[in-house]
Amino acid sequence: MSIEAVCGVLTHVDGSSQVEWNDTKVLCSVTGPIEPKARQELPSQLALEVIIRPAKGVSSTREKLMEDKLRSVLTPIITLYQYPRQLCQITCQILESGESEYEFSEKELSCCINAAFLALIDAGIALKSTVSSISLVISQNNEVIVNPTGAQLLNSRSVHILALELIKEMNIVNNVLLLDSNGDFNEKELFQVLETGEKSCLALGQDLRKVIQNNVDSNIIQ
Amino acid sequence: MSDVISVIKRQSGLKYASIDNDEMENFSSDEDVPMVDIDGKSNGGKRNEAAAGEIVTPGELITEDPIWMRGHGTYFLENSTYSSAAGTISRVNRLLSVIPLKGRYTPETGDHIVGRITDVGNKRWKVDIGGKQHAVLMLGSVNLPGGILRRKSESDELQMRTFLKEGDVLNAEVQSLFQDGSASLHTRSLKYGKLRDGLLIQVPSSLVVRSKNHTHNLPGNVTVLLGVNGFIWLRKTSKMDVARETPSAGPASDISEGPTGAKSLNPTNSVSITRLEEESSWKIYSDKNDPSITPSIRQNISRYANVIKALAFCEIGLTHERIVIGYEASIAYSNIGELIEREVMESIGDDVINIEKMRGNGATE
Amino acid sequence: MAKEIITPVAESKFILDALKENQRLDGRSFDKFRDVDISFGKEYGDATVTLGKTKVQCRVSCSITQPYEDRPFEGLFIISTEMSPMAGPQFENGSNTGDDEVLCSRIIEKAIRRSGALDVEGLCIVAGSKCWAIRADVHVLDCDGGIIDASCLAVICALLHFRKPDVSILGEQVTVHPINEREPVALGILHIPICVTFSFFNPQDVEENIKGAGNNEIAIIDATLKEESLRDGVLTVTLNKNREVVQVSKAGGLPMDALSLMDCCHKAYDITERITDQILALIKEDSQKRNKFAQILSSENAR
Amino acid sequence: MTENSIVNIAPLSFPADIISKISPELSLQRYLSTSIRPNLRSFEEFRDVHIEKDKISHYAQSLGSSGNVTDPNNEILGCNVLKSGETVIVTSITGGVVEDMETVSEFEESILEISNEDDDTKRKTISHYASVFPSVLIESGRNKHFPSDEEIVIAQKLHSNILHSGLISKQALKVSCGVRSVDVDGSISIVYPDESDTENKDLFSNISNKKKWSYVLYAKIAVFGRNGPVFDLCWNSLIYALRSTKLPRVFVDERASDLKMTVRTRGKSLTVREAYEVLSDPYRFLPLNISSSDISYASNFGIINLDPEAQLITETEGENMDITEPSSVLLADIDTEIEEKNVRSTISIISNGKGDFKSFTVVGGNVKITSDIIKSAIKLSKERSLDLSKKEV
Amino acid sequence: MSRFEIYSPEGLRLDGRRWNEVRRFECSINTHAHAADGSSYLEQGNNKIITLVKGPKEPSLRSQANSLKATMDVSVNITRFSKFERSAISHKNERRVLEIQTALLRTFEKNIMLHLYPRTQISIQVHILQQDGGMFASLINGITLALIDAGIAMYDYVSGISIGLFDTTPLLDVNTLEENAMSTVTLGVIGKSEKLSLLSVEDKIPLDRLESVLAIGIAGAHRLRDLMDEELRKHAHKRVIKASTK
Repeated sequence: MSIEAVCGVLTHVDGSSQVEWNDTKVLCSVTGPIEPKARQELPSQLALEVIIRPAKGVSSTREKLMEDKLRSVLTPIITLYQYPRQLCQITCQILESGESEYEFSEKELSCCINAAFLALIDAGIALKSTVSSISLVISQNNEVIVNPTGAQLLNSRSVHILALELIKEMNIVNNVLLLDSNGDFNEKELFQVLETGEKSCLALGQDLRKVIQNNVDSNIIQ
Repeated sequence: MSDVISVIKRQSGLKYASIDNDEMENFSSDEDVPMVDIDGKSNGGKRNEAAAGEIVTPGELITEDPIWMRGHGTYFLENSTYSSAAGTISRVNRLLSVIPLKGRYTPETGDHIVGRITDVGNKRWKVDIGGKQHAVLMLGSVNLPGGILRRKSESDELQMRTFLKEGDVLNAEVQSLFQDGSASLHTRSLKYGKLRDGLLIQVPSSLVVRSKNHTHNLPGNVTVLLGVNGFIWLRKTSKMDVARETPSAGPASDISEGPTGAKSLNPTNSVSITRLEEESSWKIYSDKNDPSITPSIRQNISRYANVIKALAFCEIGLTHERIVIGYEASIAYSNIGELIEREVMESIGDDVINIEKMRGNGATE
Repeated sequence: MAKEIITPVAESKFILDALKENQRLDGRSFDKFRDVDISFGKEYGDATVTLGKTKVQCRVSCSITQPYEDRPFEGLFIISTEMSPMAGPQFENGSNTGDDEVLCSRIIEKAIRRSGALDVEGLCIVAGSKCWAIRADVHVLDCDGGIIDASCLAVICALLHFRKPDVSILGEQVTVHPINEREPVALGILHIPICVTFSFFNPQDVEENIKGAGNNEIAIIDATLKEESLRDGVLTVTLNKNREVVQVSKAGGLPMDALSLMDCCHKAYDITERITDQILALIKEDSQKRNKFAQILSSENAR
Repeated sequence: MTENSIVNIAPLSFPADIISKISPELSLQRYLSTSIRPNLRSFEEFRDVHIEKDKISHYAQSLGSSGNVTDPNNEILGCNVLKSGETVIVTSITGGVVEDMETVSEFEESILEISNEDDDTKRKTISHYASVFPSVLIESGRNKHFPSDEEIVIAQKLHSNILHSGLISKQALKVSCGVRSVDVDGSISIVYPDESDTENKDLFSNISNKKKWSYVLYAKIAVFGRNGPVFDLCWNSLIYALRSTKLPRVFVDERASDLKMTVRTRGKSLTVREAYEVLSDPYRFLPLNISSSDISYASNFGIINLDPEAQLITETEGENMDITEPSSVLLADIDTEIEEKNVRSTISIISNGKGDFKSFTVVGGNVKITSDIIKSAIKLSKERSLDLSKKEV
Repeated sequence: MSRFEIYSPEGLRLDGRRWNEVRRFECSINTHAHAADGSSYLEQGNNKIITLVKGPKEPSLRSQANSLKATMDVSVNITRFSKFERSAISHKNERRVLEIQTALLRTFEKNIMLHLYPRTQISIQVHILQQDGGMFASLINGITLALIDAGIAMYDYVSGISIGLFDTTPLLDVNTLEENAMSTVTLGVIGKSEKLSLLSVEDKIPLDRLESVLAIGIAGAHRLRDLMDEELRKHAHKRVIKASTK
C-alpha cells in the first residue's frame, strides 16, 4: 500500500508534513532557521535539534537512538554552511507506531526520515540532495519484503532500514545515507536487501516528488 | 446577587469545649467573634471626611471632594479618592497624601546619606542606600586623588576599584533623582568619601530627623554620622572632626575639612589650593583603619551603637541630644551587652523622653 | 528555546478596541465555542481533537502492574501532558515546569483524574498484587489557544474509545487474552467532564475595575492564541452533563464580580451539554464502524 | 610596506603537531597520503585487544579458592576487563529476579512449547528472546549525574542488538524455583525440581503454577580513557562478560508457599496470599546458557576521501593522472580525536566470524559508499571476529 | 475510625461552631522587622503561617528587571511537620505547590500597583508551620497583611476564605476533617466589594448550590477583612502615638 503524505498541516511552524505508510503515521514539524540558545550555537553552520516523541509514553532512550540516526541521515543533505549560528528544530511526533515498540523502531524511523525530508522542503530550507527511506525484512523463508506490516516484523529473520541519497530528480542513487540491519543474515542477503531497497527507494522517491509537486501547486495560485 | 444572607451577631463569647479528638483546635478562652452583621456600622468607611493624621488602610475612601490634589499613597475614581497604603493622612495646602507607617527610604535631592558599594560598572558605582533601588555614583562626581581640577582619564576607569570597591562604606549627598525615583550621588566635598575606623548600624529611615548637619561629635571621643536613609556610621573622632567643631581661625572657605580621615599635614588652618591637593592624596581612599584606636574607644562606639538600637526599638526619632542623653542613661548598665535586652531598651527610651521633657528643650523639630 | 509571544502594541490595541465594540478577530460572538472536530485512529484509545487551528491528540495505553500498597483495590491512572516545539515556538521540548504548563496539567488532573471520571476500582485484577495501569499521553500538535479545553476533550474521547484486552483469573494465575482471541473490554467511564475556558479583558482602567460598580469587564469563551496573550484574567470551568461543577480554576487575574462568574458557569453548562452529545454520537458511530469489519489489530503489549 | 619591494612569501612550515592543531583535516590527509595513520597503524590494522581473566565476580573467587564463596554480598554475576590501545572497558553483570507480569494466555503459550521442541537451530521469532539492560558510563573526570547522549545511544544500541542477535533466549532466564524445607531434626535442606527425584513433584507443581519468575540481567559498562568511538569495544566486553556469567539458584521457604492473610482496608476485606520471599542461594549456581552459535563480535570502520591537493608530491609518476573520482580509503578501528572528528562516514559490523552477521550499520556521511568498500569491510570484520572469538574468557 | 457526624442535626460542627462561624483569627504584623520589609504572623484556627515580603528591592538577577513595572515572585514552603503525620518527602516542587504559587502570584499581581516601582523586585516568602484545612485561604490573608506592613501601594485588601458544602448546607471556614469529608471552595475577595480575584473549586459541586456557597463565602471574606483591618488600625494607632512623642 503506497505512502500517503501531505505537507503544510500545522500553522505555528515554518514547515510540516504528515506521512502515513502501512499503519505507521508520523507528523513532523520544522522550525527554522531561528535564533539558537547560546549553548546550541555552532560558529560556522546550522545547529540541528532533532526531537522524536513516541506514540505512547514519554520519550526515553529508544527515541534518543532514533534521533541520533535521523540526525546522521539529515546532516549530509542539508547545506549547513548556509545558516551559520542558526538553529533548526525538527520535531517528529509518532501518531501510530504500527509495530510493537519494545522490539522494533524501523518502521517509525523510516517514516520519520521521509516526513522530515518533506517538512524541510515545506519549510524552504536549502538541501544539497534528497533522501527517501524504506524498511525491509527478510522473512522466515528468506524472501525480502519491502515495507512490512507489524506482524511480518514480529516473525522475521532480520530487519533492515535503508535511507538513500537521491539526485537528478530523485532518479539516481548518489549514496547510502543509512543502512541499519539487525537479526540473522549473511553477505548475500545483505546485498540482496541493498538491491531491492534501491529499487523501492527510487519508486518512493517519485511518490515523494508527486507529493511535493501538488503541495507547491496548491500553495501557488496560478 | 440574591440578598446577602445576613448572619446573626453572637453576643456572648463561646467557650469551645475541647473536642475529644485532640487534633481539633481547642480555643483559648478569648472571645471568638464570629460573623458580624453585614450591614452593621462597623463595616463601611465613615461617610464624613477622614481627619488629618488619622489612620487609613488600603481601599478606604478618604474623601469625595474633587478639590484635593492626590499625592502619594492614594488613587482615585472620578472624584472619590481612596487610600492605597496603611498610614496617616497628610493634607498640605490642597495636596492630599498618605504617609505609610513603614516604607523604604525615598531619596530627596540634597540628602546626606551613608551607603555601601555593591557593583563597579562602566564609569559608575552602584550604591545600596536601603532604598527601592540602588543609587548610582558616577565616576565624574567623585573626588579623585590629585585634587578637584584633574580631568577624568581612561586610566581612572580602569582603576575604579582602587578608589571604591564592592563592600566599601561611604557617605555622600544625593545630587539628583532619575525619572523612576532612583538617586544619583556625589562626594565632591571633603565632607564625603570612604568611611573607616568605625561601625555601621541600620535603623528605619523614618526615625532619622532631617537637620542641617548630620555629623556630630559625641562625648567619649566618638563621632556619629546620621544618614538620612537610616544608615548610621559611628567612628573614633578624627582630627578632621575636631577641626570641624572648633570654629577655624583661617578663612573658613566653604571647603570645610571632611571627616574622610584625610590628615591635614600642617595644623595651621590656612586653607590653600595646594593643601587641597595634599589632602585629596591617596589617603582618602585608603582602607587601613587607624591602628591607634584604644579599647575604651571601641567600647564607647559599641555602647553608642546599642543606645541607638534602643532608641530605634522604641521608635524614637534620632537626634544628637537624644543620643547623648541615651548614652548618659546607659552608663548605669556597666555591661554593654546588657543594653540590647528588651526591658533595658525600653527603660532607656523612657529615660530619654523624661529627661528631655525635664530639660524642656523638646525635640528640635 | 522558549521565545515569548510578543504581539505588537498596535495589534493589541486593535484587538482590544474590537472587543470593546463586541467584535472578535474571527467574527465569532463572545459566547461562541469554536466547532469541535473529533477523529479516531485505527487503534483503540487514539483520539485527535481539532478546535479551530488547535490540534491535540491523546493516546491511551495499558499495562499490568502492582497497585499502590495503600490502595490495593484500585488500578493506576496517569495523564501526561508534555509540550513540544511542534505546538509553537513558545514551548520548549518536554518542558512542563512553566507556569501555564503546570496550571494546564493540574486542571486536567482535577477535571478527569481526581473527579473520578475513570472508574479506577474497575481496573483492579487481583487485589493487592495485579492491576491495570492506564496511561493517557496528550500530544499538543498545534496550539492556537484553548489547549486545556482541547486536551480535556481529547483525553475523555480517547478513554471512551479505548478497549483493554480481556483478562481471566484462576487463583493467582492471570491470563491476558490478545485482541484477536477475545473481544477487548471498554473502560468504566462514570461521567464526562468538559472544560470551558473564559478569558477576561478590562476595557477601562484598573481603578474602575476595583472600585467601580460598572462591572463591564469583557468575558469571551475559547480565546485564540492572540486573544490569550492579551487577556487580563482566565477562568476554566469544568462541568458534566448532570449539572455538576467538576472543578473551577480562576487562579488570580482580573477581579470579576461573583454574579458574572456564575453567569459564565451557566453559559459553560449549555456548551457542555452540546459537546457531550456530540462526543457520545461520535463514539457510537465509531464503534459501529469497527464491529462491521473488526480487523485484526496488532497486539496491544504496550511498553 | 614600500611599493616597490617584492614581498616574497616564504611558505610557512610548522611541525606536525602544530598542523594537527591548526587544521586537523590537512594533517590527517598528509598522514594518509603516506599510507599510515596518525596513530601509526596501517589502514586496515586493528588495535590488539587484551582481556583479563574474570577475577572479581562472585563465582570467580569461589572457583579460585576451596569452592565456598568468600563474600556473600558480592552481587557480580559475570565480569570482564578489556584493554584496547589506551582505552580500558570494565563490564560487570548483576542480576535480579522479577515475577512475570505479562503472563501469556494458554493459546500463545502452546505455540511457545511447540516451537522450541523442534530444532532450535532455526531462528525463532523475536518474542522468544530477551536482553540485558546496560548502562554505559564514559569516565571523563567530571562527576556528572545524568548520562550524556553518547552514553544513552550506546546503551540502547547494545540492548537492541543483544535482543535482535538472539543471544539470550527467554527460556534461559526462566527460574526453576527450589523449596527450602526444614526437616524434623531441624536440618535445612534445599531441593531443586530438576535435581530432585519425582516424589516431591507435587510440592513444586503447586509453586510453579502459582507464580513464575525470571532473571533480569543488568550490565554496568565503565569506559576509561576514551579515545574515539567505543561501541564495538563495549559490545565485545559485554559478550565476554556474558560468556562468564552464572545465575544463582533461587528458592522459596516451604511454609510460605500456602499461607493466606486477610487485610482490612477502607471497609473492604481482602485476602492477600503471603508474598513469596524469593531468596537466592549464595552457593549453588547455573551457568547462563547463551547460544554459542549466536556469539558474535563487533568491529568498526571509517571511510574518508583522499584529498588530491593535500598529497605530498611523491616521485611516482602515477600521481598526475586526472582525478575523476576522489579515491576513498577504508580505515579499520577508528581512534584518536583527529580521525573521529574528520571521518564522517562509518561502518559498524557485528559478525560471528563464520560469514553470518548480527548487525550491520552504514552511515553514509559525505563519502560515496561503494559495494567493494562494503566487501572489504566484511572481509576484515570476519578476520577480526575470528581472532576475538579465540580469546579465552 | 467510627463515623462521627460532621454536621449534627442541631447544626453543630465538629469543633462546636455554627455553619456561619469563622475560626479563631489572630494576626499580627511587623513580626520579623529585621528579616524583611513587611512581615505577618497569622493564626486562623490551627493554621499557623509566617509571611515575609522583601521589596521593592534591587532584583537579584539583572535579567529579571522589567523597566515598566516591578517583578514579583512567590515561594510557598510547606514544612514537613505542618500536618498531623510528618510528611516523608519535602513538598518543594510538588505540582500542587507550584500551582498555588502561580495562583497567589497572579492574584496579587493585579492588586499591587506594580507600575509605581519599575525595575524593582518584590519577593514573597510564606512558611506554613501548621495547617488544618483552608490553607490556601490563609495564605492569601497572610500575604495581604505582610504587603500592607511593607507599605507597598495596593488597591484593596484581598481576603481569602474556604467554604465546604456538606450535601446542601455550606460550612464556612473548613478545617482538615471537614475538608476531607466534603467538596470545598476557596475564594479571594477584593476588599468590601463582591469581586472575586481568586476562585478555586477542587471537587464536585452541584451547579445550583454554587451561588449560595459564593454568597456565604463573600460575607465570610468581608468578615475576615474587617478583622484584619481592625488589627492593622490597632497596630498603626500604637505606632502613631509612639511616633508623636518624638
